[in-house]
Amino acid sequence: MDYSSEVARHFAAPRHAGPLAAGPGMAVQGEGGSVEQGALVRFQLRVDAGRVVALAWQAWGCPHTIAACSLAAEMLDGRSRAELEAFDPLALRAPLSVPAGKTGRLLFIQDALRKCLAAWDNGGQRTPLQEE
Amino acid sequence: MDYSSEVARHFAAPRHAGPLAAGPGMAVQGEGGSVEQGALVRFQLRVDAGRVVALAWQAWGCPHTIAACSLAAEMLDGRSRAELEAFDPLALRAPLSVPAGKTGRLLFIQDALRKCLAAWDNGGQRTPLQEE
Amino acid sequence: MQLPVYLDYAASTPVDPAVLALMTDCLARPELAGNPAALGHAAGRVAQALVEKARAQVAALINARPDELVFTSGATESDNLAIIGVAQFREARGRHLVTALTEHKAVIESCRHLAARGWRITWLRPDADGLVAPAAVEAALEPDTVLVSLMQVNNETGVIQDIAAIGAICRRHAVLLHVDAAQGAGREPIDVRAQQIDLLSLSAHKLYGPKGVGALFIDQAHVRRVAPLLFGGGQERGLRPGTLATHQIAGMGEAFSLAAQRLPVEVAHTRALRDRLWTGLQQMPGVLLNGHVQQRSGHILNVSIEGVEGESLFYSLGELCVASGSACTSLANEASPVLRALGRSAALAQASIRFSFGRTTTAAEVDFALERVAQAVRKLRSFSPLRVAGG
Amino acid sequence: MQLPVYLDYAASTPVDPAVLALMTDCLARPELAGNPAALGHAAGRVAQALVEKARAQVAALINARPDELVFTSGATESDNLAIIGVAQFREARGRHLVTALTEHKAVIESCRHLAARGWRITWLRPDADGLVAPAAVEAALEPDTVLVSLMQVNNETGVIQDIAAIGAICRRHAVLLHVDAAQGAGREPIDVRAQQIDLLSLSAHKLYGPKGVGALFIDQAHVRRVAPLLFGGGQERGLRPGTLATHQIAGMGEAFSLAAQRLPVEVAHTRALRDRLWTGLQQMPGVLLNGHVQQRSGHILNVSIEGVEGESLFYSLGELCVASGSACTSLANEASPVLRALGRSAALAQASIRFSFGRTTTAAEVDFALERVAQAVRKLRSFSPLRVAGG
Ligand SMILES: Cc1ncc(COP(=O)(O)O)c(C=O)c1O
Ligand SMILES: Cc1ncc(COP(=O)(O)O)c(C=O)c1O
Repeated sequence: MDYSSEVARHFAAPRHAGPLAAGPGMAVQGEGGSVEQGALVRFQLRVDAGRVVALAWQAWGCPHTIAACSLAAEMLDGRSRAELEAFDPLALRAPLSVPAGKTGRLLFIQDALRKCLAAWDNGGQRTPLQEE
Repeated sequence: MDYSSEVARHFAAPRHAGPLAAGPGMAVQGEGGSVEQGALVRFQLRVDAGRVVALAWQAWGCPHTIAACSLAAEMLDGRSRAELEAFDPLALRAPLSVPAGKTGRLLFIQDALRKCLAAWDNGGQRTPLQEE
Repeated sequence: MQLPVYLDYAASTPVDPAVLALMTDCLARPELAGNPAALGHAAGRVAQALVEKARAQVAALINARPDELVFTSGATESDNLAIIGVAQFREARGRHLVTALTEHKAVIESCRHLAARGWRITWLRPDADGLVAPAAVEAALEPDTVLVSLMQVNNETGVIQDIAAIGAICRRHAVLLHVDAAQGAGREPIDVRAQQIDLLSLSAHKLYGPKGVGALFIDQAHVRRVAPLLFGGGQERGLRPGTLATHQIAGMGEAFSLAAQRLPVEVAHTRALRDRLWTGLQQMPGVLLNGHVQQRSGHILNVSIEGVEGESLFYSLGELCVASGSACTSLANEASPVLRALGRSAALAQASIRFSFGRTTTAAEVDFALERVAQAVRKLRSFSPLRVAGG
Repeated sequence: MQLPVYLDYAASTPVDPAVLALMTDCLARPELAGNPAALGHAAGRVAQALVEKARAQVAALINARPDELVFTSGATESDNLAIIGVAQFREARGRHLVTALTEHKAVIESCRHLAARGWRITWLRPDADGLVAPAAVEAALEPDTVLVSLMQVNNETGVIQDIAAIGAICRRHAVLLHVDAAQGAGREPIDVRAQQIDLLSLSAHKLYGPKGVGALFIDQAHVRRVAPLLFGGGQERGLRPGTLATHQIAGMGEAFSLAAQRLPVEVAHTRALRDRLWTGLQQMPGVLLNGHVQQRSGHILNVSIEGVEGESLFYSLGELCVASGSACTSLANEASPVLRALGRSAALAQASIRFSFGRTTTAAEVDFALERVAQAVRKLRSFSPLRVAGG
């Protein structure tokens, strides 16, 4: 398995990794994938005034999955709800050189983000997320 | 194939090898074996007053065959007819360490000597053997 | 300490300096250029003498006679020759073989090849510790069983099978026993007589000898009762034709001779390192030992780590040369079948690391490995969505 | 001049100093201890890079693509894999093969093995010069012929077959062509594309590389259509499992790369030596050339000597390392079947000497050999009961 230097960079210092810290705004979360499917990702967003004001992810997965979470988080930080909705995780393929056999794992990120959006629309939870 | 030092010694300097030179007495000769059988030997004897006064052999054969001819000639030089008749070529086996698969070749020497004996008894030829 | 730290002695070992010196000598001396089969001339005879010396050295390590050894290109070929060769020779007597799910691929695939040609194979599943019960072997024997093939030391877990007990059972039932000792020979004592082994596979490169040469022991009673897999110039009594590789065989002989001398020291050395690493790893929660806690070779430690994914774990350990149960890092396409056979989940089989130690491994290297693993696990768990008990 | 004089380059060649240096380097560097299949870590990747470099070097000599080469333990194994592997894969298509009586034993015995399992073999007899007529190959083809196996350069006589003509015929009839080029590669030009060869066997130790490593070229169109003979860890795309012997393969690559560079010089050098010896030998009566007078490789000269017996002739030449057609001096049990197939009597086949030359052979060595042969023949004829015409 070859890893691109972008993957190596994100893996070495992942952005927004770990459980979301307490803070202002509404917290929402969503998961995608499973251990059986080879990767499990969880995104947690804190949203306020129609924008993502903070976000974090957790992942059990291969280096490509971890780098994809890190890059996605970097790209989505501070974005509007519409921008979040328009975000296509397949856009992560090229910058990370994700091999064809692993593109399914990017869809797990999409699943997690969609669940975040649904929770956002449903009002989410106003109390801070429990620390993991 | 291993060769004993006795074989090596006789092969390096075979005694009585080559056609029999002209000389006094009665010349007799006999052959044994054939190219097809793997060895062909010829013994030539010059006999006088019931004794072998000179002898020579020619051989197309393996080093054991050549050494056996050489040793046999050495042993028979100067012997009486009775001694020649009593000579057992299988006695060459031990001093030369002839392998079991090759003892047949010693019998070719016996055949050649028997033919010499028969010629001796039949009066042989009184003219010198033709040089080969 | 040189980086990366090599802890993959079960995959291959560096060539011992004494072995290297002998091999270089063989290769450099033009009078050894001869083909060992060219006995008619001096060069051939010198080469042949080297081959025969090596044969005796290899035989000595396993208490065999030199003429019971056939040189091959490695344990893969030895395994194939033993299994397919015996099966084909004894075809008329029976077409049933017994082996285990945890054998090396050379054994597994040889058996599968026979299965595709109509042989019946009983695949024994070891217990959760990796041990195959001798009673299970006995229960698997059928009237037409011709061969049992079970390894001495498992190449992934280091688990040691009770070969002597299995050997006694096979002898009692007049079934041949083949033992893949590629990992075990020279690292754990083995004795083909005492353990009643009929065929035994060896590889030089697992024991500080060169890659690309091995041997198959065949008990004298059966040496003419194995069908060859290759055909040619009649070398190795027709069982394995091809020009004998003098330098390779001489190197194997020297390596095996050294291994015999060093065995007790070697065992003590690797066990100490293995226990040092295992003690250290146990300081972390969620680290599981793969394989029996006692009945295993000193040179291998295999653990699974909970809460982390195998490929990322392995990727984090770039400064270590270790083996992993993870899919993407080796030729295999699935999580280690050996660990799966021991009952590990696919995720835990993948999140496994095989550390293996050797003659030149130091305590400092083990401590470095420990630190790197702890670091990697801490980091991966810091953003893992999975919880680890006690973590 | 070092005694004995080595004139048996067709049996095996000394390892080139540059090859030796590379091999020693591979063996001595612990970072190359890795198993080339362990791509997950640095040591494995370095080893793998060396293997791939060698693959390209070997491919270049025969104008193949690197991915068309499978590394084996030598030409014996390559021949077996080509012949048995193709026959088994194409079994449903046909069970007929064409080969010649003058092939190497690895080919002959592979075919015999198949014959014992129901395949039909057509054994072509070459003419008295050792040449197999392309028309005879064409005439031998049957609707169910799956493979023709004919060698480039004969190992006993040096005769070169017209592979290009035979290749064209096979291609036209959609029959695969396997060529044993163990003797020819690097000594005579060979080009798998121009000569339309589908499979080609190579051996390193005939070309100043190490013993115990070889390769099989399989045209890309057929590379997945050969049944493996050995089963295991999936190396070499499943066609040849077993840990790749990095130092051996790297050595073979280097040797082949040198051979490609030196080919024209080498050909000129060996031809000059061969002609010098042949001219000298012809001064004696009753010396017969074995094999075609023109169409033969420079590195071999094979003669039969009338009026002397083979074993004694060979025994007289103790200061020379040469090969003989005589029974007692090699593993074979009968007089050279190759010379018998050319119509030589058993006696003349036995009283044959194969001189073979190489990179380091000198004119002085050839002159020494000539003198020793003349001496031996003179002496043996002096007491031979057979007459030699002109003697
Ligand atoms: C248990 C076992 N058997 C067989 C083999 C194959 O050995 P080789 O690489 O010599 O073919 C190995 C190593 O790869 C092994 O560990
Ligand atoms: C023509 C030919 N084919 C095959 C072989 C066998 O080669 P190896 O010794 O590499 O198995 C040889 C040499 O012995 C040979 O001369």
